[in-house]
Amino acid sequence: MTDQEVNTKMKTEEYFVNMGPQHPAAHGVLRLLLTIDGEIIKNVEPDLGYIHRSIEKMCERDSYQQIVHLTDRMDYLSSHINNEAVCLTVEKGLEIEVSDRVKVIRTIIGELTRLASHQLWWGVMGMDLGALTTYFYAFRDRELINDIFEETCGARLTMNYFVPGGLMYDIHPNFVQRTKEFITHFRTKLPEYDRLLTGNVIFEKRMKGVGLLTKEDAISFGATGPVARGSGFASDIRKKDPYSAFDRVDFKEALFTEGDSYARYKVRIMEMWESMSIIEQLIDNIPEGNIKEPTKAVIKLPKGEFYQRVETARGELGVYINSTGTKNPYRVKFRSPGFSNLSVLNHISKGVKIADLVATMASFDFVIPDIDR
Amino acid sequence: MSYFSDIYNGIKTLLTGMSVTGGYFIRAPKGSITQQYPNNRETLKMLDRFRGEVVMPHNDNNEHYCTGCQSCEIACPNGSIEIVWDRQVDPETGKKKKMIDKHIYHLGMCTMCGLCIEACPTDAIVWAQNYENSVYDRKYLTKVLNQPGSKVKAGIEE
Amino acid sequence: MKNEDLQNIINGLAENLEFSEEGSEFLNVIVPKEGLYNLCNQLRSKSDLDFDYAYCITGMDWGKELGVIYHLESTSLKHKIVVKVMTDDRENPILDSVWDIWRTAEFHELEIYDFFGVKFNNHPGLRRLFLTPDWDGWPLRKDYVDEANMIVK
Amino acid sequence: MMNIPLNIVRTVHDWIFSIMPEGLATFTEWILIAALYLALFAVVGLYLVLLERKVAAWFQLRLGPNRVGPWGIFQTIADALKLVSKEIYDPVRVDKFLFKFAPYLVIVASLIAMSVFPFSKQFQAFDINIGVFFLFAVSSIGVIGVLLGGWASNNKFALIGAMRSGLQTISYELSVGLSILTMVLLTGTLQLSEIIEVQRTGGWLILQGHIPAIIAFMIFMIAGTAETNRAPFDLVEAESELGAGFHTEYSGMQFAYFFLAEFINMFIIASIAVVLFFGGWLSPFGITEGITWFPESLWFLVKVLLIIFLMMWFRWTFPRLRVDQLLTLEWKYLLPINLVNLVIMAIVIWLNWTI
Repeated sequence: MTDQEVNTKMKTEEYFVNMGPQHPAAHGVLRLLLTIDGEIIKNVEPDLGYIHRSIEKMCERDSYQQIVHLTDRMDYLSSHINNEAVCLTVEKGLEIEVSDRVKVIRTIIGELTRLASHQLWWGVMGMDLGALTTYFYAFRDRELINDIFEETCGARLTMNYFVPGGLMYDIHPNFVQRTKEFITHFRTKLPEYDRLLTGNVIFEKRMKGVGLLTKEDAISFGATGPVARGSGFASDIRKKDPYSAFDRVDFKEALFTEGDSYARYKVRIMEMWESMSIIEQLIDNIPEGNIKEPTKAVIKLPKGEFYQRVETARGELGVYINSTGTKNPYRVKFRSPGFSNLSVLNHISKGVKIADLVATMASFDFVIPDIDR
Repeated sequence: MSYFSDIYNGIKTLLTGMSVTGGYFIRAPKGSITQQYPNNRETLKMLDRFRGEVVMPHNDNNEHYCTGCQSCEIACPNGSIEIVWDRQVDPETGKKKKMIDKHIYHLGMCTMCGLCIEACPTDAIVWAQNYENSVYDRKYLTKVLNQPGSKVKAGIEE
Repeated sequence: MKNEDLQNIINGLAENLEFSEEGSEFLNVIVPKEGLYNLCNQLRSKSDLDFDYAYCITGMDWGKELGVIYHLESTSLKHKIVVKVMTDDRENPILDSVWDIWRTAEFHELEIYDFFGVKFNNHPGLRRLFLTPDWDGWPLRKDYVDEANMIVK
Repeated sequence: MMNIPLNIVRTVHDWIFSIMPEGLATFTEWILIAALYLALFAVVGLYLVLLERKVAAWFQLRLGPNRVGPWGIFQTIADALKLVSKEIYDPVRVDKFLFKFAPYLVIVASLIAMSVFPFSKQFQAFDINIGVFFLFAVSSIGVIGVLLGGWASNNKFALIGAMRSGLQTISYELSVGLSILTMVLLTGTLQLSEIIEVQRTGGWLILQGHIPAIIAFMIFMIAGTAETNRAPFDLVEAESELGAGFHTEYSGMQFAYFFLAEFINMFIIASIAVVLFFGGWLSPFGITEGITWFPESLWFLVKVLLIIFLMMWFRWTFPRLRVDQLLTLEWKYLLPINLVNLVIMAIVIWLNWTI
């Protein structure tokens, strides 16, 4: 037989596999239609909508105060930051300047949210790669943040603490002390994360050189957050377009240029260190001031279009509000980070193995309600 | 040569990882972070601001503070609150005034956003720190918050 | 770059452009739908504009017209504009796809097709991304009615 | 049997032979021994599951099962009862015969392997003179069951898992075999009881001061973990990639067979390690040598549990390897090292060194 005959006789057959909507690595109800040749992935086609609640349509019927609580349910791991995004947009429309106290508190709570989100991601990342123990270590530390949130806002996941004009109520008297205790605790635990997973030879081999994304592709695909910063795209809104109190703190933007899963991993680990440093800079002198700027009971935004971007734990969240001057927005669009990041997946996972796809997805840190909205 | 240094580094990092988990294993007896949930019901105390469910506090004379202004009903994003009200003659002043008949709260639809409690001008509804809200039939999730026979405390609306 | 300078440069790129800054923090460029692809291509490729990052693509129903709003940014030159395109045809709205200019448009256009029914020329696989293939109607349009599932306040 | 119950066993033996003709008596004795091993199998399997859950919990800052019985010691028995009472369900388009046959193949293979172990001096069902060879042959039958189960399930995830299993076993059999061979060079016999006798005089093989023996032990542990399809080599199940791998479609007792077989296999690998490297039922430094009433099988059990604990420690610490890295590890690292190790061992024996 010639080589060609062998090739035609040994032809392998591609087949479809439904990964999801119920799959342990999908982190929710993401359905990926995989075209596989053996273990090699030929094509990834996401099918969304399994948790689509049409939040954008619901916003068109709600008042501006009511929109805020819907955003909790988008990216539930950064609900505070989502709330902040809507509040900032509405404040931009009303031309309200919130007090320094509100800005600082929003920043601290936002960074705590980012820490909590990255902790959960770290635990789940280990679990996706088969190291189940990381999950519990991460949750141990995340619970402390959730306790801080619960003490101040009364909820652990769907906070709805920020309202247009400020905060719903003042922080709890214990807030400052507990936050400091948490930072002291976590500064000793984060090196342990590194010892358990980061340096591990199996982990490095699984992550390095997997899921390569170039900087040009990252920009063109609109990838943001740690995904983009792992590829060298300086996309941090906190630096680019500072909101709340980010213009008065000193922090480094986590930026790596390798573009593989390991770079994305390192970006998040570095962001955890930076978040802790931001909180430490602010926590000691929270200025006094109004908790809530007076707004009318029925907020009516002037006619026009308002756009605000914030940096959630997953990337850039944009809120676009088109107002016609009534008490309801005419159109609300949430530019969610997960949706754009998901579009990269097919591009970078052609020709890799199933296990690599799982590792790449873990390094992307998808939250499916954020993609579906 | 990198072949052997790879093996050496590999084994070293694996042992580092094992030392972390091994350390927790040794300290296991007192290191547990989980709660023994139904057993610790007695000691489990929710934080003051915990959003469990909306309740309407009544004082000893079976009086509440709700004037029936419907601010909460308007503020609620999901229609979890319905107020059935009526204009009745106030026995003291003899004037007609708005009084609630039923303050209906659908716990099954509530998203615990807290907007109703923020909106209430008289603090008639507050959060309860109740964390065991499951029932066997969803009809039990629809609650009437004002107690039967209760009336609004005099002088609240001023 | 200031908005006036941007307006001057962009004005030379295509015909029948409308500019406005009313009620918005960005420079708004309204382009007729025939010139959309050409304009976007030049916005992306001209070195003094270099809009390489489409950070938000929004489908829009203005009541009479359907359209798309592109929020564009240049990561190197740090300026932003908003490009709007609209079509009067509500029965069979067709616009040009810009997915080969900004790859992120591929998914965002799928979303817009799914919720507004705007079809995109040259899109590599227009399908219903969120909703089931047999879904009737375009939910985010203002005239969409679904009495069973929509609660109108 | 253990030293004290040994008398009882002899009494039973004599009694059976006194009331029955010889052929029937032998047959009855076989049945009794089989029943005994089955019981042992169930107890070992169930309590290893419990141990795994407890150990995992302690690694993970949890408490582990603690509801059924004191410290949860009846938890796995309750689980087994639940699994027994569940419907044995086979999906519509499976290959019915193979689907039902596969779990038995897996569990029988593990069961046969258990018969040759010398739990103590007299507690050994089948002292064959090619014991190591027999073990080695039998323990790789199990993978056929896994392959059949995955194939017959008519599920793509199960098929991928089963194929990975075949690949993994074929590769790692080599390393297991070669590291065992290294030790056989040192003992000069294939019979398991003889291997232990050698260690009675010379000390445990791993403590005799041969560096190749230590290397062989490390390789055996890695390859043995891979043989049992446990993390970090659990590509066959790989719950974050394949759902549950080859046993995705199984339920009830059929699933329990696969599940128990994993733990029994772990017990077998640990037992081989104990026999070959740690002197089997011999006490450390002969501290209980003179005590006649001391149950020697206790030492065997303690050593086996320690090795099993090591394997659990691996499982709850390391991430999973990718399939090509699994092969790289075997063919580029373990196999060459193993071959060189074998040659060094041969030279060591030839020149009668102790390094």
